Amino acid sequence: MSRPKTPYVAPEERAVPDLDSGKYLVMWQGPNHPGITGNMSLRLVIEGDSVVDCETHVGYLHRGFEKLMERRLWMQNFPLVCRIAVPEPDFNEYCYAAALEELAGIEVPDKAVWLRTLSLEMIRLASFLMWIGGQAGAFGHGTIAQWSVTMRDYVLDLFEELSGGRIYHMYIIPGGVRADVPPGFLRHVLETMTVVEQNLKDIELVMFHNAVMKMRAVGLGYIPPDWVDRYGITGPNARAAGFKRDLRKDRGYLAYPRLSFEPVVGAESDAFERARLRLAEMFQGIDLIRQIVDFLPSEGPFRERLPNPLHWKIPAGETYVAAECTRGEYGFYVVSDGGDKPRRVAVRGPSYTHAVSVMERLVRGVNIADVAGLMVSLHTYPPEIER
Amino acid sequence: MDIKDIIAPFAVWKRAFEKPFTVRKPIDERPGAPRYRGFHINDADTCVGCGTCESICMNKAIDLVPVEGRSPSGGDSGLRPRVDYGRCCWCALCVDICPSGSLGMSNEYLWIDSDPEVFRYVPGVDPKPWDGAELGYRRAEGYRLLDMERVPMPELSHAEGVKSFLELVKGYSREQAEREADRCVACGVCVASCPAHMDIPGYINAVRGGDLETGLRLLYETNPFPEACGRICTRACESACAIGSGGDPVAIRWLKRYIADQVELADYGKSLPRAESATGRKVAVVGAGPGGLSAAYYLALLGHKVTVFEKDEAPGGMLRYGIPEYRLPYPALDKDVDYIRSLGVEIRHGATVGKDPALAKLREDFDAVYLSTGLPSAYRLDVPGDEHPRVLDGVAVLAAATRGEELGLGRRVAVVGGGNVAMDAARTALRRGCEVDIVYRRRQVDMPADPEEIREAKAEGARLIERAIPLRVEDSGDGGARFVWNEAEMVQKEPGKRPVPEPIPGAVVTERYDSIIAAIGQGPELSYITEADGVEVRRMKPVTDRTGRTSVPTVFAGGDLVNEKKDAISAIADGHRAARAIDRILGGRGD
Amino acid sequence: MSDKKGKPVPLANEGLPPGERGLFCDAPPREYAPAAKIVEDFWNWARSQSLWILGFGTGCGAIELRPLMTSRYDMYRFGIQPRPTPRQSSVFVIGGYASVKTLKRIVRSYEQMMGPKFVVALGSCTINGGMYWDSYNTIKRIDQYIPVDVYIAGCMPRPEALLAGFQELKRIIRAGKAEGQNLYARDFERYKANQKRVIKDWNMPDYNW
Amino acid sequence: MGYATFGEVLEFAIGRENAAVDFYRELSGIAAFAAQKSTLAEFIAMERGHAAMLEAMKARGTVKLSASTAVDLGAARRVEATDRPPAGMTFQDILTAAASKEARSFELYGRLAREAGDPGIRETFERLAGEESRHRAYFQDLYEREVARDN
Repeated sequence: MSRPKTPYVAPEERAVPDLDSGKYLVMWQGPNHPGITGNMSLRLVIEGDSVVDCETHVGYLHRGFEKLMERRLWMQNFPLVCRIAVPEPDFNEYCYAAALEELAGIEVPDKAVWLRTLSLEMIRLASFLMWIGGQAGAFGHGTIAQWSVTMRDYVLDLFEELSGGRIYHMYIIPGGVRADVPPGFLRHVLETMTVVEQNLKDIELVMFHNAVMKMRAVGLGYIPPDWVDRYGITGPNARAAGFKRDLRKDRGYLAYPRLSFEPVVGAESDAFERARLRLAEMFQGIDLIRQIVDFLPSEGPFRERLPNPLHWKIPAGETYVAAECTRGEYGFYVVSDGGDKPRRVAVRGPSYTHAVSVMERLVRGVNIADVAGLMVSLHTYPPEIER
Repeated sequence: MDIKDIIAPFAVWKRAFEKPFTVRKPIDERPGAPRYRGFHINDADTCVGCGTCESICMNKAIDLVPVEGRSPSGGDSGLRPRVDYGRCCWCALCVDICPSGSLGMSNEYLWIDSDPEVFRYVPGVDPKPWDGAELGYRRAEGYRLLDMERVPMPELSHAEGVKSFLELVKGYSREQAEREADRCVACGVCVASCPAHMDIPGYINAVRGGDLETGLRLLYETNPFPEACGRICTRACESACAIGSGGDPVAIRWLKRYIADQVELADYGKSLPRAESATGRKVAVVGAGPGGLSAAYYLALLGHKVTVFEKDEAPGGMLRYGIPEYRLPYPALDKDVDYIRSLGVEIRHGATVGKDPALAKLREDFDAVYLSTGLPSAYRLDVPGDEHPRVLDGVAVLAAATRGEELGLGRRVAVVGGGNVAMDAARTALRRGCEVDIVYRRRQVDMPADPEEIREAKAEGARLIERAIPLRVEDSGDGGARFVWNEAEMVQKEPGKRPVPEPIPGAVVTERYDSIIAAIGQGPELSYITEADGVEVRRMKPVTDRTGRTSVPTVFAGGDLVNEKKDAISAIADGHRAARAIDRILGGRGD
Repeated sequence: MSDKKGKPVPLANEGLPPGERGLFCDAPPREYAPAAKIVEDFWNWARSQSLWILGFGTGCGAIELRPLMTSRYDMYRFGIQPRPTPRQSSVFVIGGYASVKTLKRIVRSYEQMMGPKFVVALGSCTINGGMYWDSYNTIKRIDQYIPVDVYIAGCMPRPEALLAGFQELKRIIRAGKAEGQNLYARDFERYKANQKRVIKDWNMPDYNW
Repeated sequence: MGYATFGEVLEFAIGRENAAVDFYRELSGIAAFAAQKSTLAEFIAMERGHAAMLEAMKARGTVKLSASTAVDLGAARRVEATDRPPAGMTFQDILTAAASKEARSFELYGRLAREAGDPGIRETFERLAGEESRHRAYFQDLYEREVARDN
């Protein structure tokens, strides 16, 4: 496309606009704004209709999870952690459970490993479907959201059938998973995947072969590859910049080493490329879910016996467990002092990097109408930024 | 600009003719999934009100509240969980952990109101539209957060056990004890059911934490016979145990024994308290059984000088003379008694109160007297011919076995009765090489004996003859006796009461035995109380108030002699209670 | 309004430059005076048929508003649609927990909304603190700060429950019983006192419109 | 035996209760120790109460007793013949004697009721029999609870 890429601004440099000059206007976007991915706000300094400076403001969703967790028993934290990232709770459940299992030296049964993988891939798909609706909406394309959110709802139906909850599944419990698949569930999964895949093809047609989308997204929010390591950019944002980094491959957790897939890598590193890459990952996710359904053992235990949760003490130690979520590296750093409650839990969410450090720098020079599109293209979830 | 980018979006016009995604009436057409975690349901009759749901709930959304029409009874706190939907996060950990399995969740999810105060109710008690919902979250089959199976106790095999008087139960190892202790949810339902109100969750917690000194201290706070009770207690606590409502109850008795077994007698002093100073008051205790010695222990702890009068040659009462060695080895009992002695308690053996010294003399010489003489003699069979020389007293047989005397039971032995004494007598006879029949009037399920004892007696080779009403004993003419009984059937004569055995006309059975051991019940020996003592006796029991005080202010009584339960732990509780009451009349604070 | 000593507590905007005083309600809002019954009934019917909700995702409950807005549940057919600004909206959906910082925006947005206005609160957190009952940064009961017309139990309530909640709200409006707005006017002092108890700094960022 | 009037019937019954008092008093005379004596004293008081109740009924001219009989637990039939326990009597002996005495009264009244010609008299005997059966049940119950606990 002919449009120039966002001019590169060295991170150390920051234009300090003289607000008293009358040349600039301070504008708040959010917290109540449809173009914000959640409850957060941006303080934009604009000149004409382009952004000169941006400051992100968070704290609207801070609940103090890490502190709350220090007051709850190991098992009591299990329903709490999933609330950290609302649209994508399962990664919290997995990371917390895996950290506990590592500290306590618990081996998870094979069936649970597969069911966890299935659960994570399903929520990845649901989360991407939610995102694609937002991305399209931010570029003025409401129809996509109508389709994709419905597709997401079908995936949530599967979760409801499997775990008993739509949004908060609380399925991946330390020691395994909470229940075996109900009868007919795997058939429903495959049926749903067919519908979703069909729909994604339509979305691809409408959204990615679309002149308006291309005009607005191509070249928008270019992330220079050298930012990736400087700011800790992970996930699709890093892959779109040409880095072949995927924790599913690199760390080989759960059943991923036994599944055949290759991380999708892009090159252009702009909003359009990121969107296309995520779409490719959605198709890949559908393929992974089908593989998992094939591999899923029909017999065997799905949960390891744990000590009495009311006085479960975990040996002193610390660990960091990370998983590849839709937005990048999601990690739990858990410290135990040998007691019945965590000494410290620190959650590493990818949104913090993307929505604060990267966003503030990328948004300079962008037209204010594109701020929302840029923000969504980074795929961030504010509840996870501040926990 | 590619022309495709302009045309492609129009391709999805084809969708215009398809069935829309829209659900016509979402509220009516979409019930929750079969596993949906909706509002709670609770089977209030299965629920025991243990409050484990309350403990696991991280939101403090569950409170246990008293409900109408339910009062606390053994194993049921009388409380039921009330769920606050202003707190609940629908995680269903409460359902997963519920020991009795009464909690569940319906698949109902609609509850809308203008008043924030209404969002709480007691499931299963307050009627709700989703009561009895078929669908909804239940915990996965076979998977629970709690371990419902007891850590198996290493025991001698029955074939091995019956050959000798070696102790059958070997006791837990540290690893086993800690694993068993881990099953406890510390709900405390057991504390109310224990006659001595021992701090059971406390000492189980000590076992779990490996802090046996604390454990021992907690044991001795209410019970100075942990070795004995850790082996032979009737363990009302385990019947009450909330874990038992859906699985094996926690092995509370074995854990108590584990603590006492692990600590050497020499180390007892490190963790147990001693009297700070002597008060100079003197108390006499009549009977060195568990009740008497408990009273002696707590009185000594309070600084009083205690003298125990015991007619037998060794202390322990029924623990020694009534309970066989294979259940309670004498070294274990001696450990308990020796610690009590080490506090300065003097035990005078061979002193039969009433003969020497008289009760009046004790009242004169001591500031207070505690009577704990128990039920020393078995009642007769109460059938014609029961004075036959081959009809033996069950209690006397057990005492003779303790003294190591030759029992001379012969080859075939009948034990009449269904209590623990009958089982002990039967198993003692088995160990002396006899063939044993246990003859009982009712059915096995009606037996007052510990079910474990019955099972073991049968496993060791005793034959159980149920529903046999003794008719008479005849002399067989060859040194034995013929026992005649009438077969009976169980008849529910009065609703709500236990069924009564009714003889079947004509079904009379006669068997020849070398010995017939009567163990139908035991009676007190009260001839030492004279009218001049003024101790009021009603129905062969000294009349006491709640603390054990009789009509004479300085005379107290307790144990089997007085209480209804007639087991060791109740006697210990009586002893403790009386010790505190005695301390109060002697000017102490009674604690 | 008075504190313990009976001294009048200054209003939120006191001490601000005159130009900024208008940022807050500095006087109790007026109570709505209903017209003649038959007219009012008609208006209530009309109001109930067109609920414009403020699309302010205040908590995690907002996640279930998305499906409701889109084709599967399609709330537009029930006369419900989201609006981007408080000034166009009649229903404020409190999506669960509210941190203190959000509460400030909630109050401000609520006060900006045109009457008649209604509040729907989602989930446990708004009723009694929910799972953040012991968090230092969330408020526990939303109705101490703004009046609530309808509560929907759940964590999170499903889209169907949300829809049922809106239907209930419609019923209440039609019956003329949605009194939240008048309650706020009537008990303005109490609400303000509660708000001030948790919100210490009333200065808003430099909004300049 | 013919009992002509209601008064005579009650007179007869009162006589039996007083005989029971004498019986327990005699036992008390041979009792070896205080506890036995006090137990017997309780039973004496009980029988006196029964006698007083019958006296009151006689004075009022009506019998306020239920005719329903209590359940027989079968404890009384164990000891036949002897209702006079030995001097070293235990609680068991006393209770068995008492229960079998009440059982015999019950049987006696039952027989008298069957023999009585006058319906009013028959009913009075039936009611007295019912009363005695309840006394018997009381002793049997006590026996079950206190003596034959393990049986």
